[in-house]
Amino acid sequence: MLQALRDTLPANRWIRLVLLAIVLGVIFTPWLFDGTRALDTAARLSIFVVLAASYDLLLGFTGVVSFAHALFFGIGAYAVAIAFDHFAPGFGVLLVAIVAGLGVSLLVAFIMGLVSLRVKTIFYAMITLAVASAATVLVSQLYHLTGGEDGLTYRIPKVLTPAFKLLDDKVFGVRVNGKLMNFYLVVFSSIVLFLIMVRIVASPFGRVLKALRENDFRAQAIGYNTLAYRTTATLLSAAFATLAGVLMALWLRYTGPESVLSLDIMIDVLLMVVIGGMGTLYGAIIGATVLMLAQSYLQGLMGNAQDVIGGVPILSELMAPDRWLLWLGLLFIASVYFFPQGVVGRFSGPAPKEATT
Amino acid sequence: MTTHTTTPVLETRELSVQFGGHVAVNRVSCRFDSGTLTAIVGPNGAGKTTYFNLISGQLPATEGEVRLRGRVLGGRSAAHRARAGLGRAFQLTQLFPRLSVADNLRLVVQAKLGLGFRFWQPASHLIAVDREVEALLERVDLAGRAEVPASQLSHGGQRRLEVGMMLALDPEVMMFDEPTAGMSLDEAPVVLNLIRSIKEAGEKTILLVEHKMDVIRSLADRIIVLNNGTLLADGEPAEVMSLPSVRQAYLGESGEGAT
Amino acid sequence: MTTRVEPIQATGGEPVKQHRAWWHRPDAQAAVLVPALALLALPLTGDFSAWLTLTLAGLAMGMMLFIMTSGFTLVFGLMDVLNFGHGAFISLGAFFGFTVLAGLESWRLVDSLWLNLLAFGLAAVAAMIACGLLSWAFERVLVRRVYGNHLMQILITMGGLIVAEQLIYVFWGGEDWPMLKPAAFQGGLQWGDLVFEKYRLLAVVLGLVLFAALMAVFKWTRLGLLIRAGVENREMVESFGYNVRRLFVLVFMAGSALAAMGGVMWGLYDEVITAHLGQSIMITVFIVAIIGGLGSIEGCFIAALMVGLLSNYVGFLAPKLALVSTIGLLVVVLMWRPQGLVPATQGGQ
Amino acid sequence: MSDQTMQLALRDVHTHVDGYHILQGVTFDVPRHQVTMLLGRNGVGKTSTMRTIMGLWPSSQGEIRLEGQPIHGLPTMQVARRGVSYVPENMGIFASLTVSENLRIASRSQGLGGERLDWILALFPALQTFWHWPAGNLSGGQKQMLAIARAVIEPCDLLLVDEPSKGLAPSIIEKLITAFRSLKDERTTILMVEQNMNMARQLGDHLVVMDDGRIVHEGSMADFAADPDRQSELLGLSMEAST
Amino acid sequence: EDPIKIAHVYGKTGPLEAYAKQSHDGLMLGLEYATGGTMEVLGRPIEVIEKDTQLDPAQGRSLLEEAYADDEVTLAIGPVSSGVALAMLPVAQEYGKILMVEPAVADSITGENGNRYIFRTGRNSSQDAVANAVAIGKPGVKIATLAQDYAFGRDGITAFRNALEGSGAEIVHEEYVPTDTNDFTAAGQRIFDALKDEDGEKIVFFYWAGGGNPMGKLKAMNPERYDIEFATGGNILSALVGYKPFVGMEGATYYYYESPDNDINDWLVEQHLDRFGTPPDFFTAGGMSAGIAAVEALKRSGDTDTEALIDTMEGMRFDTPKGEMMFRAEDHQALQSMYHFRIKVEDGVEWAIPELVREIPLEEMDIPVGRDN
Ligand SMILES: Nc1ncnc2c1ncn2[C@@H]1O[C@H](COP(=O)(O)OP(=O)(O)OP(=O)(O)O)[C@@H](O)[C@H]1O
Ligand SMILES: Nc1ncnc2c1ncn2[C@@H]1O[C@H](COP(=O)(O)OP(=O)(O)OP(=O)(O)O)[C@@H](O)[C@H]1O
Ligand SMILES: [Mg+2]
Ligand SMILES: [Mg+2]
Repeated sequence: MLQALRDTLPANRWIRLVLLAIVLGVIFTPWLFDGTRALDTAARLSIFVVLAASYDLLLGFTGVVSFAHALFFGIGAYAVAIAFDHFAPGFGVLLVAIVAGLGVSLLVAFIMGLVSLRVKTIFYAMITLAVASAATVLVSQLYHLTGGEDGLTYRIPKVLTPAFKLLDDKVFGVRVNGKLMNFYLVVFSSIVLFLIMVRIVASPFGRVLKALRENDFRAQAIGYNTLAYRTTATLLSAAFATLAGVLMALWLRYTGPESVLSLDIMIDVLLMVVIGGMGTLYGAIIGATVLMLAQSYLQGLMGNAQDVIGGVPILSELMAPDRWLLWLGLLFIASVYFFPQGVVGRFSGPAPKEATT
Repeated sequence: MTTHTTTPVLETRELSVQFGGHVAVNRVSCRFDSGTLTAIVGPNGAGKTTYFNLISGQLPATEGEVRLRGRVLGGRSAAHRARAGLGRAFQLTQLFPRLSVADNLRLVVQAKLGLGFRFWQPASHLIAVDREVEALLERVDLAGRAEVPASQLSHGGQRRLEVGMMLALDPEVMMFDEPTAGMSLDEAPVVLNLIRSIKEAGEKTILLVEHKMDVIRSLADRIIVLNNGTLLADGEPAEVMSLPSVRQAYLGESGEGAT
Repeated sequence: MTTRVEPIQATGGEPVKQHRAWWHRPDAQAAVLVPALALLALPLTGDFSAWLTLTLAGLAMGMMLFIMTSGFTLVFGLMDVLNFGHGAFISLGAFFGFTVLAGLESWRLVDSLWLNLLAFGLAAVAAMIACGLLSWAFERVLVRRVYGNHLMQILITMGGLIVAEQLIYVFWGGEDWPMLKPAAFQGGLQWGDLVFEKYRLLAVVLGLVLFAALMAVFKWTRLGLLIRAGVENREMVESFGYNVRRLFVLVFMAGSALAAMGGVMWGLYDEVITAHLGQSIMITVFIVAIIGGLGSIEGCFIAALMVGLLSNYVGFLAPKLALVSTIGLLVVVLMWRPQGLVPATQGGQ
Repeated sequence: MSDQTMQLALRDVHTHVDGYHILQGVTFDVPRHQVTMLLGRNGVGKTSTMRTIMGLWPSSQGEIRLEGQPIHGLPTMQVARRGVSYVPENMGIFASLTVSENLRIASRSQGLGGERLDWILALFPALQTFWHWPAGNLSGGQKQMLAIARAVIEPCDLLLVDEPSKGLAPSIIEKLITAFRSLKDERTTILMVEQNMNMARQLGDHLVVMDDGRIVHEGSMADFAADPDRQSELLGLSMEAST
Repeated sequence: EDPIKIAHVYGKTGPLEAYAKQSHDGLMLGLEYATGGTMEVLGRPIEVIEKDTQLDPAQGRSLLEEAYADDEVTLAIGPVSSGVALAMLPVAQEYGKILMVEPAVADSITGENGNRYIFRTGRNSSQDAVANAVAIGKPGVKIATLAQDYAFGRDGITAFRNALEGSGAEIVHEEYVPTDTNDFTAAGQRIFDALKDEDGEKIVFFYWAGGGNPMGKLKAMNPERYDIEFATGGNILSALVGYKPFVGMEGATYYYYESPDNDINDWLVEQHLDRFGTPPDFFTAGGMSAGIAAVEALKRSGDTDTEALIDTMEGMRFDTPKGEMMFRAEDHQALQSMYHFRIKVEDGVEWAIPELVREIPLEEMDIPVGRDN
């Protein structure tokens, strides 16, 4: 594992420090920050790191642009949601749901993988966009199963809810209850999933993926069955996204099209990967952090800014908290302007390899 | 020297391909034996590269078949053929431009050893691969530039890497498509000497497309001439080159051409 | 050693003909699908007047889709730029048109076809000019940096789309604005059991004119050629002494102006406009563009008509399937022709 | 004085690309109505010199004069409009356009035709054969022919050609030599990069040799061809040895 | 004194921005009216904390948690979208605090998905459907319905059909189309085919949310040639502009500022015109009702304790711009009047006016009980 980390970690010391800070910050959130919002942001941050990294596996490592990645996230979440909606919430049911979700995801990914081989990249990107939008409509039409637009609200195993008290006393000022258990279940699962992806990327398989992205034609000519590699990468990336969806469903205790399937989520993930740096995997951590913090706290900051600016007519209108999306749009643009290779790509190349000669 | 009684390493039978109304390769039948170097010559657009494409599977043939050690390759993919022992260096350089020179070679060696589907072991633990890559870098004179992205090599360097990637695959049949095109007087010999040493080892079947007559004369055991997709002539270099039809089609009126 | 010698064929001579009979051409084959689809639907529908109503309405809807998609296709086909911001220009076009029409309220309401048309025309032209100018800035600031990189194009134009939409909120507010049709285009024409919405007649005329104009520009001028060449190898076109920069800007502005016209048409059709109008229509625009072959004007036209017709027939015969009808069409077409109905370029490597 | 006989003059030209200092003070002249050969090993900066003249890469220092007028700093299209044609090293074919469209772009007039076209088609009959084909499907050598045809379809004052013989069959090279000769007879000035020494020797009047981003030799081709020692010193091998 | 905190958790940004603003303005006016302008109750100032769900249920949920746990609000109000509301419901139960839903409409909020901490001042889908059934359901009337093919559309039509029972009117055709439909020719053709040969009064009832404007598009197919008329519910003012071609159309609405006849509404209209230059709109009235309900509940229970508040509010009757409302004890849904209207057009008024035909009092509507707390 250490070797895999050594091979893939960005070389730049500052980037490494930032990554470490983020990981520690998330793990110790209950002690470092007050309030439910911080805990929620940290949990969702870890889930999105997994989702964005799994998307990077597809986009950054195989060069496949897909807008249907949130679909797999959604399948994972809905599998859990539907299971808990129909059966008493328990870990057995959860396991069955995970297996079922993975099954469906892999099937869908396999079919989409086959399509992706038949059409040009850019066609594929737009087809997936259409498929993603059809999926949301499908979810709304199958409302008996999915709860439609309104989504599903369900109970989760009691040990993961605030009602479950593990210790009676607070530990350094933090209540140790089911919610905290849930938080750590999410955070540590995310870390494990991320590390598995790191290993895959550092493996010979990961190396082939990079080759496919660079020159598919050449990779074939030296004997790689590009079809098999692409499909495997698509399946892997779908599987990780599905598992991220499972964590999301557990954490939110609600699953609906807006929170796990919408195009907005897809675009957020795309932006996370791009801001962080495509093909770096670690970029997902930085990208997800930037975006989650922006979503959770940008409005508040803008409100403060507006108070300062006060009466300046147009400017204060632009600074109004209601216009936070405007600034998100500018973030898109800025990321392409200033970090076309992403933060990680910009500030550091890959780690230096052992000298060959 | 060619005895047609034994199975040749590589054989094409009535191999043809059409694009629209244009027949680019027209019923070409040919056998290639182990340890020989066959030069393929012909005017531009004669179908040399296309012939290679048909053999190595980059293009599907409209008719005819390719046999490797007697086995028909049929609709096998390029990847399959590469694994079966058909190696190829391209006329237009095909590299992994943003990967380092060493990584370009590592990928090939890894492919040869069939290590691609390992998900768990760190790639940097493949010591055997690295050792082989070091040797290769020496052979193509790129040892000093191992960690440079391939795209930053000069034209000559990229051509050498292109050849090096085929060597790394160590295939039974090696096909070179104008390996020295655009190389300067001092660089071309590096590649040519490399080809010569492979030939002298006597284990491989080499196909070489070249326009430079001096190169052909010094390397080839046999020449086949393609013109308009058809096999025009096939034989020993001196003999073929003296045929009037070949001189007219290929070398130009003055015979020797401006090589 | 045997030496075979075969007769030489000259390399020169007559050009090699590719099969060029009209029924072999992909655009002709695709064009046949439109009447074929209509004829197929006739026995299924059963009732002739219902069929005619659906067919005419579908064709007209197709024309409207064509107007909205043409600019997107144009920009992609010529410049290889995937402009998600197209949706923003559809929205902006609708809002500019709306603002102008609001000023011309009396002309819009008066019972005179010509004044109505004038009001509509002014609104459309103003919207096109305004969006054309805005897109100039859009190109300069955003698109210019990302030529040749689809992913970056998607991101940066998506950012542009969000910003533009938010600016609509800033300047026009978040309400749904009613944008009523000119008096002469309200209601329908009627012959017996057959009705045809008057407004759709306008869409048909405009769509046909636009199609003819675009085809003419590309068949009879070198513009299309230069821009396609410029996308492939910009340095080379400059080496022939052309100002590729300016050509690109012009095409981009034209594409956005078409979007604006589409926005005005759509706003008046829906009679309500919102800031996310463009975004909500973009998926349909994409689907039409892909079916058509991303970049081919003929393909776009045929695809738009097919989408218009199909959604009407399916909506009538099996409403449950209406949702999947266009996506189904997309899948079927791409299985048949992975590059779309009329592949934009038939060469490439 | 030299402006009278020199079509193009470079004085201490420096070019930086991506932070690399590629041209490090290039100075040479291209005499009017002659063929000037630019020789040198791989990677010494020949192509870079051509690109700098064309304005495709900006020079960071020094001056380039065409007919006595400074052209450094001008955008490519302006340089082209002053009568400079260019055949780049990678040929710059528009792969998705047909052969005829490729030529149509290069020609100023609306239609294609006339004597000049006939001359070109006689030179490269393959172009006629594949007239309506996407140029991307041409063979390597056919692409090279198209690139040259495109550059000369309109008469030009100065023709820059980067390795025209690369990948061409001997018979075509011979035709090329004839073609360049007739262009020279039409009073076109030619600056050519070549690795094919035979061709260089047959065509060249004037000669410039580069090494490491600088000019190391300038003189007449005839003198150079007669001096094998100098050849192996500058090019690594004598020109004879290469045939 | 410590302020009494109320959170307004709603979709301030996103496609429903316009509704959100109305709702918030209404809420603030409601608080002001109910406290007599002092913004104080029980001797403590009221502090309203705004939170933007961005129409994301996950956000809504976490914001509501934040409001209850960190801001320690007494009660929360909102949101606009039903999806967000449904996600928020369990949070109220977990924290044991009140969530007053306004203006999300899904029946299940005060139905199977609700809990005893949920109250709703806004109308639910059934109320809309039933009111319309009362307004247009006369003997001999033949009705075709057009709705979106998802839960909201299908549930609404079911409630409408149930409410029509016994009225003598008959539904002859139900048409459902995908939510994103914008060409209605096919749907129109099917509906006209179903209705044209019927006798008597023929009505198409539109039950529609969001864009697409089906009425305008069916109108362009000349329904008058078969004597077919249209009916639908009310809408916000800017959407009423689109009703102009439908002079004489009838239906039932939740609110139009000229319809109610009471002092509170007069105050609201006057204040709104004064402060914003426009009359109060569809969602303004609901927001105000929520504000009034909150203050009344606090006043009457004299306490900020949740249990005390629930006790007070169950069965509580209170006055709003829509007249008297009553929180039904079983499901905490506020029963309220609706307004039967007929469209007319007047010069100088930008929108079509839904002129009041008759107020449908709450007793007249039999709204299914969602749950029994
Ligand atoms: N994909 C293709 N589609 C259509 N025509 C093709 C295609 N590939 C090659 N051709 C045509 O087939 C003929 C043979 O081309 P090929 O590249 O094999 O020539 P070559 O002998 O390698 O020439 P050169 O020496 O110039 O490289 C050419 O006329 C070319 O135009
Ligand atoms: N885009 C680039 N970025 C960085 N370095 C470059 C770039 N292009 C070329 N170089 C470097 O500049 C130097 C000169 O290159 P140039 O192509 O001008 O050489 P050349 O003399 O034309 O060589 P050849 O005979 O191989 O064509 C080379 O060392 C090359 O590696
Ligand atoms: Mg070739
Ligand atoms: Mg060069």
